[in-house]
Amino acid sequence: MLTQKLINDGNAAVDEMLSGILAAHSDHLWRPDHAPRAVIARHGPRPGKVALVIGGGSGHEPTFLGYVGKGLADACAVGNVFASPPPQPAVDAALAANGGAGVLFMYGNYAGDVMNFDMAAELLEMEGVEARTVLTTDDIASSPTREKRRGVAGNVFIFKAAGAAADLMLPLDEVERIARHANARTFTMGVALSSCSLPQTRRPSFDLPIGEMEIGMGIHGEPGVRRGPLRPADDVGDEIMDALLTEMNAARGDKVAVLVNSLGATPLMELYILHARVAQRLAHAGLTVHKALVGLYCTSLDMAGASITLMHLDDELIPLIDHPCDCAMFRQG
Amino acid sequence: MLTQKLINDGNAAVDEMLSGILAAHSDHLWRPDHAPRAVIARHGPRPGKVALVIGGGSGHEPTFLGYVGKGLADACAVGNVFASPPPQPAVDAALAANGGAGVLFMYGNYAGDVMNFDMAAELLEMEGVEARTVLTTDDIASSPTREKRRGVAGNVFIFKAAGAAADLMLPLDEVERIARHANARTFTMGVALSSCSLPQTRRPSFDLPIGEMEIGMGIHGEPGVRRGPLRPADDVGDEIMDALLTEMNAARGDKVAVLVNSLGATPLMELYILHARVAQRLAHAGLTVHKALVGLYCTSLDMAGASITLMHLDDELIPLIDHPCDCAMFRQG
Amino acid sequence: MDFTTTDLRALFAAFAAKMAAERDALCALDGAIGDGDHGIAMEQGMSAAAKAAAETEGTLQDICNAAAKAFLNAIGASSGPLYATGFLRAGKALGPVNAILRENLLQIVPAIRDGIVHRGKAEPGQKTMLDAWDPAAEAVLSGADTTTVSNRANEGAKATSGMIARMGRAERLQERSLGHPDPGAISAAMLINIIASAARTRP
Amino acid sequence: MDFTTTDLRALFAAFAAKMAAERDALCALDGAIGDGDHGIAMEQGMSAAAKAAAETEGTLQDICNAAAKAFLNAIGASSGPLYATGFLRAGKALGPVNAILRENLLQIVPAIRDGIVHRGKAEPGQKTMLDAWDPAAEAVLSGADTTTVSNRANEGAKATSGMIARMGRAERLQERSLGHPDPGAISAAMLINIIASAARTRP
Ligand SMILES: Nc1ncnc2c1ncn2[C@@H]1O[C@H](COP(=O)(O)OP(=O)(O)O)[C@@H](O)[C@H]1O
Ligand SMILES: Nc1ncnc2c1ncn2[C@@H]1O[C@H](COP(=O)(O)OP(=O)(O)O)[C@@H](O)[C@H]1O
Ligand SMILES: [Mg+2]
Ligand SMILES: [Mg+2]
Ligand SMILES: [Mg+2]
Ligand SMILES: [Mg+2]
Repeated sequence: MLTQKLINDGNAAVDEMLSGILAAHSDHLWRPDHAPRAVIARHGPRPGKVALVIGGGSGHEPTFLGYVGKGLADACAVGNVFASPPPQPAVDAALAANGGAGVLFMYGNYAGDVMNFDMAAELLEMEGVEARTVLTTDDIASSPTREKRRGVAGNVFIFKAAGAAADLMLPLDEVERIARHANARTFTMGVALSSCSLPQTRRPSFDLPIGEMEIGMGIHGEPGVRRGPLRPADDVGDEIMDALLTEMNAARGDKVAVLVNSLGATPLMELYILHARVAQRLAHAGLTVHKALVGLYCTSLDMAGASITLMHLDDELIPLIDHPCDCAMFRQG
Repeated sequence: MLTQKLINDGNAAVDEMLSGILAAHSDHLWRPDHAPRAVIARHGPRPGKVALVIGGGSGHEPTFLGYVGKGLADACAVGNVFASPPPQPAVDAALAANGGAGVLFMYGNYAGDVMNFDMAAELLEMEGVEARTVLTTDDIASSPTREKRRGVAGNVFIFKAAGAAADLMLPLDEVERIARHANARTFTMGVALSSCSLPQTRRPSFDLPIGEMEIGMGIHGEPGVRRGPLRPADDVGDEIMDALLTEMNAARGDKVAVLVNSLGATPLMELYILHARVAQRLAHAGLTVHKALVGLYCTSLDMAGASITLMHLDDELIPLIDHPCDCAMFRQG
Repeated sequence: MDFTTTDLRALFAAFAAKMAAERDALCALDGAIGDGDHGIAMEQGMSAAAKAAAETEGTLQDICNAAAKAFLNAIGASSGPLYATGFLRAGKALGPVNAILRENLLQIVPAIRDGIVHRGKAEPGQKTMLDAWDPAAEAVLSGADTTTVSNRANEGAKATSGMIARMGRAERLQERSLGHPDPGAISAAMLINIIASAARTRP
Repeated sequence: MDFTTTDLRALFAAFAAKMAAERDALCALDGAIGDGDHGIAMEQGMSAAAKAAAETEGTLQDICNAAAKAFLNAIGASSGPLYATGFLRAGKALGPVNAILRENLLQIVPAIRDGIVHRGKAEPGQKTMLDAWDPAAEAVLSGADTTTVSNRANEGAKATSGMIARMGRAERLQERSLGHPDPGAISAAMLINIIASAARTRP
């Protein structure tokens, strides 16, 4: 049996979604005629400004598209569902957003994205545009080694910090340094309560029996650290917070930004129940919550589950996280 | 088998959710010590201003709580899942938000809510506070008669218009008139692709076989107009838009506000695919989209499905819909 | 034998135990034509009412009033105001006394019925809890015995399957409500059966 | 008998047909240790490559270049750059000519392998498509016949079940990747089998 989805042709899902997004948000976003998979901010890019270009596979909405706008990303390359975009839309996005101060590509650390965006960077260099890359690697469940980790919901804070730096007209070196700094201080872990299903197959991508959960699952349904019985929200929150707090290793009195994120099908009630525990644990650890986001920020199609992200703030990151931004799906300040 | 949820004790779900909301949004919301189910806007209520008090059952987040804030509702009474709050929290909410210019209660038209809020209004009158009531009745699938219809996702626009009127310091008569006017011009219809399940039972509330959908379902899982095979998104959009456009009976050149809303588990990709069709149909009908919202605005726990709302704008409603608001889960301007 | 405040507290405890036992079944009935929560509302409401009754010193009426308030505040919903008003009327019927003749206990059935009608403005035949309370109340008023009162309630609840809802959430279903009993009528019949047993003089 | 531009177009068409037929099976394999989309990527990529090949006039190399570009632009993903680079190398190996001796077709196997290694920096044994391409390429280079080349590819793909992934999405799974074959290696073996058949001189 096919999973229940409001779609037409599964192969057309990404392009139809883009039509809908452009229809709803033409005040924030536009597309070059020749590049239907490159989406550009109407108000962000300008001469002298580093162009922050993000991107990745579809199916994570509002990541990545939703974070294109003044104060955040200047443009986005849009891939098929769970597939890195090919180099061309990344090149097109970068050229459309280019302000002459260089391009910073930022995206999650996945083999496919690295290969495609590296090709895009090579093509850009050939056009005389300097392109740097910062990979996000916030998923602590995906590897003990930071450089091997996946990029997941922490993208929101990491892109936000880099986007603010670019909006403040800092030079490419600085924006890149800040992006790396933001990434190094961001930690995420999630649990899945159901599989997701691709629009093309409409079958569960993997098998997760009722009564079980997958701890540390990736945002494309990549299996996690382990599978275990579904636990109460407080226990799930504790397991994740234990891992995050150990990794983050913050001192009492330090400040954090928190994101409690739905993987797609988990509604706000459950997120806030989880957040109640997160807030308790942070208070208990003597950490101050400078900013808390709760909602759908980085999803995995129709997967049920949630992730928790902590960004360990410092004096440099706080104003960047507080910096205003105005995107189609994320506004602040 | 129990449905997969990130909760602790089902009976505690609403109170734990409220803890999480208050923890995340203490800059927007507060609760009186004696009234844990009354949530008040930090910045909206003030002397001389009509207090807009909304409320209803939980499980529809971000409705109702998420619309409490400056420029929108002043306070909210929070019921159990899918259950009207009793009169007391509505009274407490009204008294905390009262600015001496009267109270307007607004909520969806359900037997339980009507009985409880009417009792609250009686209690308020006994305290010398004038209280009026405007029911929302936007669900065109629920009855041919406007007064018998349920209030569903159109709440967002209707509350928004009334909240703006109150924020502009209009007197109670005017705020009430505008609220009725906004309601009369708002039309919603939805489809469900799955059941939802209550945190206390964790069983599907009703049976919806794979491959079928329920057309016109209410936001508590109340069965709709009819059940039929699951259709492609464009067909679903057409069926709903046909019904809405007929009801709305607008002239070419008129302006509308649109809301494409997830019932909880349906992710943004599907909503935007649906919106692509909605935008086409509106363009074809010669209607101008003044505002488009796409996302989770009025949900039914973990139900999959979507609703479409059209508000038929006029010169009075446009500035009210554009009026700034700053709520924990909804910001504008 | 008298029906005392202790018996009244036990009556609310029996309501609570029955509603807890039937919670999921009532939710399933409500899921078919409503929003699936009737069992939860009745369980939580009666649990709160029983607790308030247990904690209340005073007359039969005091206990009913406390139970009414607790029921309402615990749940809201449709059942909350309806039963809260019903229990207030029951309290009035029992009066500010510590005991009544056990055979008079049945008088709370028409009292509760009246409260429900006052609050909900429904009429019999509209597929609501009234379709259990009303025939039972009429039986009491015509002097029927406890068994007959129970039977009328059960028959009335069962008959709601054949009705098209004209009140409450199910109203919008029109013909689709046919074939499903009204959850509020089913739980009402359960309560009436408990009242009828309590009204039988103990051996 | 020669292997002509018509045959090369047919080869890409055969790739596309096979990937379409195996789409859901490949997705299921990818679902177990990856993100469930490998069949979709291969189907869409090969369909675009076949279309580009069909529409391209010119030499064998021109056709490969067009297929490479179309494959990449249709899908991105991991498979996109890997096979695009592989097809570019295949085109170089075939050369700017309109036909080659059919027995020389097998030379595209090591060429594609080299392209994949160049782009992906993987080594054999890391549980990737290379574990099919590499043994097949080595077989070609040692002069093995088409059946042996096929067999090496199939064995290599099968052997990935016993490997712990060290590249791509499955890398993070560590031991959990054991017992599942690599979807990219399985689809690679399918492609190699098609190349091997095409390299057999027709009767
Ligand atoms: N106006 C009314 N008069 C009498 N009974 C009513 C009325 N409205 C609803 N009911 C009863 O309430 C029951 C539903 O109760 P419940 O599920 O607790 O509340 P809700 O409808 O708020 O979810 C219905 O089955 C019906 O018997
Ligand atoms: N660096 C690499 N070198 C060779 N093959 C790789 C590499 N990374 C991934 N792969 C192959 O790619 C396959 C996955 O392809 P696909 O599912 O299309 O892409 P994605 O991982 O982007 O979803 C894996 O099964 C593996 O065989
Ligand atoms: Mg992929
Ligand atoms: Mg209810
Ligand atoms: Mg109900
Ligand atoms: Mg894959």
